[in-house]
Amino acid sequence: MFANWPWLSLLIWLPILGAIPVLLAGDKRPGAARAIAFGVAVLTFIVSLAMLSGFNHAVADALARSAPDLGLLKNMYLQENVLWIEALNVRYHLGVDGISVALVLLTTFTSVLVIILGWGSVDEKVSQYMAAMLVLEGLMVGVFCALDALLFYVFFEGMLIPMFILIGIWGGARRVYATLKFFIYTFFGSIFMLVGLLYLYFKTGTFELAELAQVSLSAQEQAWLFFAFLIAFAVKVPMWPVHTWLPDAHVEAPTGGSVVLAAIMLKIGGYGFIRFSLPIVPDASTEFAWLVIAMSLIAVVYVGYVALVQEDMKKLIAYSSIAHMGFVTLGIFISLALARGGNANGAAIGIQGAMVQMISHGFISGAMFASVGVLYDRLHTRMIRDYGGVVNPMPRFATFFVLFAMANCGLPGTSGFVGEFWVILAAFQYNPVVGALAAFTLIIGAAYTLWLVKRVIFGDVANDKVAQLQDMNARETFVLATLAVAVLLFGLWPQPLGNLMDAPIAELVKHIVISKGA
Amino acid sequence: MISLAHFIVLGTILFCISVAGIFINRKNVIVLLMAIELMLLAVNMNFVAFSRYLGDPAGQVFVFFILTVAAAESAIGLAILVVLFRNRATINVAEIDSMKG
Amino acid sequence: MITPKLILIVIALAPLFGAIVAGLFGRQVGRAGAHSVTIAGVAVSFLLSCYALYQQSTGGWGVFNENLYTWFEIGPLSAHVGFLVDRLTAVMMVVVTSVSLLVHIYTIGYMHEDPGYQRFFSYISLFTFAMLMLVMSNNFMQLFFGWEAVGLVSYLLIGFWFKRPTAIFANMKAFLVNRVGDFGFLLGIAAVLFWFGSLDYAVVFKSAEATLAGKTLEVLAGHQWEAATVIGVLLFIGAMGKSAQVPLHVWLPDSMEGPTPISALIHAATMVTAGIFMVARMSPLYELSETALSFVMIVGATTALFTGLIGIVQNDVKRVVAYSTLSQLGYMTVALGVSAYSAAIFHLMTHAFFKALLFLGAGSVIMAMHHEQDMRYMGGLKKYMPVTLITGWIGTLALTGFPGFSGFFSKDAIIEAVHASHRAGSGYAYFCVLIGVFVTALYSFRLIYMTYHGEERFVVEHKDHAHHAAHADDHADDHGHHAPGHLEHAPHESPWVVTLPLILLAIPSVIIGWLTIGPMLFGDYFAGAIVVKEGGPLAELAHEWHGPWAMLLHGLMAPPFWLALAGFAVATYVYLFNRSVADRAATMFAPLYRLLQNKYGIDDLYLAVFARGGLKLGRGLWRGGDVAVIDEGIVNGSAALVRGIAARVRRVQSGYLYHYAFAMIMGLIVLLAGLWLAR
Amino acid sequence: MISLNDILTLLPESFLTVAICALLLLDLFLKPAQRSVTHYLSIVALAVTGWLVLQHFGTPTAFGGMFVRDGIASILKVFVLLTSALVFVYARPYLRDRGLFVGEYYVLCLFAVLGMMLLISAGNLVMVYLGLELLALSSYALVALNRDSPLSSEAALKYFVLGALASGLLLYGMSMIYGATGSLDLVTIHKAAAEGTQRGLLLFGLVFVVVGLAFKFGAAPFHMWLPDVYQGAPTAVTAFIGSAPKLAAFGMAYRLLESGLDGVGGHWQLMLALLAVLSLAIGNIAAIMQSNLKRMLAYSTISHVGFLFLGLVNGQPEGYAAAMFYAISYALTAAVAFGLILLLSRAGFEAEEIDDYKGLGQRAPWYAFLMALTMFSLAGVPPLFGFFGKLLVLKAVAVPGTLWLAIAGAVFAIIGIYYYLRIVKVMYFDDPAEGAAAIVKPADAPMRAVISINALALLVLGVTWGPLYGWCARALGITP
Repeated sequence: MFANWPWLSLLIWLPILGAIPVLLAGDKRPGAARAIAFGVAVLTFIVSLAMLSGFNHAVADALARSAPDLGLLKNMYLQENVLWIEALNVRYHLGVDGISVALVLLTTFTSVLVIILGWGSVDEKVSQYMAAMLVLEGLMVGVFCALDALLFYVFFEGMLIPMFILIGIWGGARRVYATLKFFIYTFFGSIFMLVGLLYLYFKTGTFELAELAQVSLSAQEQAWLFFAFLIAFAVKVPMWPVHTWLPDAHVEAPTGGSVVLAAIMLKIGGYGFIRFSLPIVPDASTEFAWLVIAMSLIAVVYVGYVALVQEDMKKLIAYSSIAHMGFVTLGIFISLALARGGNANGAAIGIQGAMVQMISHGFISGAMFASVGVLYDRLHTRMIRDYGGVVNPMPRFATFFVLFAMANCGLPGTSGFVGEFWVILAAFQYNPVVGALAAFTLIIGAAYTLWLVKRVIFGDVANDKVAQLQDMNARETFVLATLAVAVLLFGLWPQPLGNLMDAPIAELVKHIVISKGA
Repeated sequence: MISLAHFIVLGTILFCISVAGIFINRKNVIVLLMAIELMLLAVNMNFVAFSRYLGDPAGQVFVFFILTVAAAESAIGLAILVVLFRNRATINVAEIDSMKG
Repeated sequence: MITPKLILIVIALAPLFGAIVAGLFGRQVGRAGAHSVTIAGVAVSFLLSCYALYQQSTGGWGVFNENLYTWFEIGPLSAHVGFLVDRLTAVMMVVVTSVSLLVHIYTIGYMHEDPGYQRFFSYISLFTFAMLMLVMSNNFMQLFFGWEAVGLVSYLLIGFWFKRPTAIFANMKAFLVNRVGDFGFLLGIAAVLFWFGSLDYAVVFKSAEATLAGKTLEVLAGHQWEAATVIGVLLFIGAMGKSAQVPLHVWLPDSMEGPTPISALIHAATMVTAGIFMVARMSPLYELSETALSFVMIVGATTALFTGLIGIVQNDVKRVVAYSTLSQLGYMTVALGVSAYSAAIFHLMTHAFFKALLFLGAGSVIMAMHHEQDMRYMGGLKKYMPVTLITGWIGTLALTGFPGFSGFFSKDAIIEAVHASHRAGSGYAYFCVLIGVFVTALYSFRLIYMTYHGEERFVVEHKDHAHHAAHADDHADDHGHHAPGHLEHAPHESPWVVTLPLILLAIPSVIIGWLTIGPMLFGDYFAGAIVVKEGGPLAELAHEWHGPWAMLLHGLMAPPFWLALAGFAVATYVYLFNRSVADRAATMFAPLYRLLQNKYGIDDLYLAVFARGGLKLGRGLWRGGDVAVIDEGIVNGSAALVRGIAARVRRVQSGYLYHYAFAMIMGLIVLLAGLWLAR
Repeated sequence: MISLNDILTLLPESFLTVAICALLLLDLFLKPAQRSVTHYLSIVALAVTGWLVLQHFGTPTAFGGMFVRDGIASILKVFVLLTSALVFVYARPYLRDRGLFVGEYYVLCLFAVLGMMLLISAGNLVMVYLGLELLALSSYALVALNRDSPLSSEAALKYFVLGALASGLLLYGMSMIYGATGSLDLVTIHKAAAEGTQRGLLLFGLVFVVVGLAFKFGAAPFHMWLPDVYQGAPTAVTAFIGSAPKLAAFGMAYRLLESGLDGVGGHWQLMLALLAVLSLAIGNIAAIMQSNLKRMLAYSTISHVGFLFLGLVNGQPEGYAAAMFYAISYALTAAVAFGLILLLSRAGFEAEEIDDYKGLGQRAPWYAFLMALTMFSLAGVPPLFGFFGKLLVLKAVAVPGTLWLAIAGAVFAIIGIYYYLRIVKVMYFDDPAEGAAAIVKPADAPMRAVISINALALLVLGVTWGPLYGWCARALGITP
């Protein structure tokens, strides 16, 4: 019975509309604003869990009825399909498959934690902060549910506004530069995608993703469209060399903003590749796979080295995010190349790896930023040199931090290992040298992470301020502990993720081997 | 024999003079108004010539409208001029540049 | 219902249980509770391991190979937690649990003042669990899990005293160097998956020959590499990291910053031998590639000799033992390289006992010396600590291969195997292992003489008792803040919890070789677990095998014995009777001495190239690439460009009416001209 | 002969004419304190006219084709009337504060509206000219409304001279077209142009007509008047000439280019493409450096004209519909933008410098929010109204052949986003300047309500723009 509910609309609009009472509570009553925002976020998370169960029912139903396989992107569940703009045949078309469900759950889950994180660390304009977060949450869920390209674009761009505000108002010293850079960079990327989508509309008369995936396009058209998509998603991921907005944005953003940015927003880039580039322009994607693979490897190696020398903790983690997201793009495009080479198993491993890496990076980078936030709230500095020996006053915090650092190094048993491992496995099958360069992250990733740990956590107490640090309070502990559980859970038991994403990935792999040249 | 072409050329010459008057003149706003009048007259010349040539009275009717509007336009132009002079104590075009960039 | 499966699960999980209790509930259970529960866990594990070994040896169980838990089964890829227990595994399990048990007991004494007591017990129990998972694994994935988990615990334990800058440097170094090994190891696993499509030992080993035959890999254009070689070398790179083979050996000496019990357990007896075990376990794969084995042999031989040489010039008692460990690991690796896998395992086993003994003995000395580790401030300890002295001698004799001691059998077997090998490079290897014997004897007896014999080179200052009590509190935090060689009270023998493990380790150090060499090396004890192609060196030696007595007699006439004797003689003369010779030698061969002192400059080289070079590279890429080119150049540059254009465009809007009109007319003319042109 | 039908068809315009004259007379008898009567009656007049427009009395054409009343005309007129009414509401407090609350403002505006309506419905070059001049002459006078302001009078002069020049050029072009086609009637011209007689003369005239149009729109390089006029005119007037006339200009362009000169479409399309790119470039780039908000909005207008032209360059009904939609969205958005400036200004304080908006997010969060919505809409960020206008015009050119225009539009949109964001940045991320007070002006409740609705409409229409676009599309004969 749950399968028929409009779960997805509920998930999108509940937080967005929930922002209104939060705003009405006003900045003068921060307690009320926080409480309402928390309630809305938790409710949304609960609804998303219900959505998961509805999704599982729907899948089971479909299997029971042995519903005919409709092909890529049509195999979506919990669909809602309403004509939005008749004249342009734009549809309010929502639907999820396993990939989307995983990301939606990541979004709703992270949002709850972000609200809790903002509880203590945001004192100014609380209601606006909370409202912006909720609106952002709704829009992000929308991105992962949209099956209409234009609807996707609307959510995709709409997200920029609350994030712009979040960084700009509650950010650090250079927040204006950072937020403008963030906005313009992302806008720069996406507007070309819009032109590409409009061209596709000209070709097909529809924005329906499933239909766009079927349309045949000449090699030249595909090439143009590929680059239009590439710019949009490469900026979002972000891939080298269009990554420089991320360190600035992360450094200046408030903790909650950083967490959302790292944990969810970056994923939209990878998700975009899977939803747009691969199905719509598979031939051009294959042709230029080498380019994306090269950019990803640069992200792993080059950005790894850059991360090594950062003096600002958040910047370091931001660069580490870029390096780790390199695995996402690497996995996706290696899979494409493998699939075209007839290695369907390798391809599936690669995309699975990329997806698991997305989810896992969501937890790990979120946790890392949350951890830095804990320190920042106490000493109001993010500079590594201002810390040292934090383990002495804050043993509990140190334990978590080391755990997350280890996850960031991709230690087996944490979720960080699974995705990277699979991508390396796939990369090796593509080309051993590529595999080796990807595996280089084992060394460089460990180097920058452990050096950070060494300088911040270990050692003797560096100065008086560190000596007076208080260990985490219950709220902070809750957030970090939750993330720690997630990191370990998916490290030791990645099966649920696999179950969710297996079918759509198999479908995708089947689809991308078919050339669509016209 | 004076042909249509002659009239058109005359109209064009008048038009060019008036246009030149507008952007070459750097002294006096009054000259601008005169140039505008001249321009409209050039246009009128064209209309009348074409009308005659085509045997269609509509063009000449248009000329009447243009003349009427030109009168109104001059009136407004002069009014603006008066206001400007009251405010700035100058009608030198080269001095009217307080807004730029 | 007690099945082998249940027993094996208990073996693995008992230490984990102890670790969890001590780690998470350390405060609740208290110190005694923490050590009781962890020791109990490991003891259970040890006893059951012995039972498993017994069952394996008598054939009661047969080979146990079963998946217990599906880690994931996603798409084409599946991974399991499963046990493969055969005789090889069983031997390793007993070695691991026995040493671990003794180290647990020893720790009670060694760490009794430390505030991180419970944490320490939790870590070493956790280590035992991880190590067991590693050796009991039946697939590559779990092997890698265990591999990384022991690495993690090693990291945590080396940095156990996290306030010491050297300790936290050493643990990072250890982790990173190991990561270089893991880099190869992971790629090796990827290669295995690539060719076999499975990560299960049984599947891989069964089809190894058939699958890899004729397969090559074009890594760089034009260079075809044999599949078996690629896999072998890549996996061995992992082993080089974990088992500290040249050039990835640099972390092991530094790891001595950790407390001594873990030096014995992790950095001598068990974890560092994981690489040896792994190669032995992979023997079906390695046997397919001569090249890979040659590589293994040469790396091992190099390690065996050259790290031993460094040991001669070290003054830190633990570092001497550490370099000795490196050298002995080299011996094991050489054995692997000549296909004498069982000799490697045999040496691994004997080494585990006598090296743990030596480390724990060193720890006992260090305790007596109040955490002074420099041998130049020791000497003459024999009268203070008899048990330590005797067990120390036993360990040293075993190490140097004194005929009859366990080390003799295992080391001689390796040297003979190398001698018998015809593999490319075996001549070099033979030279290295022979000279190594001399070197081993030299540094081992040097250590014995400098610590236990000769005159006392420390001063005992009797301070008032109250002062001492005040110091006891922060004793563990800042060890050795006295002037070197100054003790607050005279050294004394360690408590029974320390000496008991020493004694218990001394026993196998003496006898285990005698007892087990027959079946392990020359029998078919490891048949099925270790695969050797026809005509391996051990098979050749087996023809001449006439029992331990015969070997003993033969050993007395073989070069290794005389070389060891020479080493002993030199050490005795120099370090017991005429110490000035050592100093004179140092000045006479100053360049050589400095080379050894600087550890051949490898550490410095790594620091300069990889650490500082990496930082320089990172800074260059950051400042040059990210900041200068991308940010300042392209991003801000295009913004500045737009602004620049804007400033110019603004000027066009001059405010003059005639300019405006002119612009309009120009626009008109341009349009007309365009129309004209486009006619 | 003039029939009843003609009168009925022209009923809205006729009514408005009568109403204006009546107001003019009435206003003479009103004391200054009673000026609100004029205000409200003007709005009522606009409302009634709007109602009449929607009633569709009479026939599609009147006066022998001089006057056209089709779907396009109705839509444009409705929005002209609507935006004018909005501007009236927003202008009242401003005018009152400055002693400009006079009948002339309303009467002149209403005459301009009348001119616009005639222009939109023109079926003949004479009608185009008369409508245009009625609009233009009223506008000149409006700009000079504040007789004591040097800037206003300077702006008025520039506007007047350049406007007259543009009219002259337009007329000159019309005369050539007349000569080439032998008719002033757009339908006849359309036929003649399609047949291709006197092509040279026709094209010669076409260039002048396009220039005249471009001036009216404010497309570069015929845009020079626009920044000065926007800045110099009283904000209440800027609000008026900055919003509704864009709709009329679209109507004029549609009549002249589509109804009249479709036959030479290839030529004017190329010219418009050139003007579009130039406008996009100059508008967006010059706007970056502005410190005066009105001036910045002027340059932003130029860039929007560039976008609007993108809809016209392919000469396809979808493109016209897109351009029309764009004009409507722009007019509604511009009305809010200027309305907010009007709202925030007070006696002696124009609120037109960008720095005046520092910290508005703290001082007046609601209005800052509305302003932010407006800016994001102008910038074209979904899900706001402005985005969909851009979407539609980009869609019109995102076809093989003109794809480069779409890409150019995209590139300049990126540059453009910067200065809109700057306003948001100033309002939210900067602290209030020393001594900047919160809004002190006594509440003008209707204005506050209307402007809030108007601004929120940008958000609501962003989600529900389908029917509006459908209306435009239907008017242009597109069947979905």
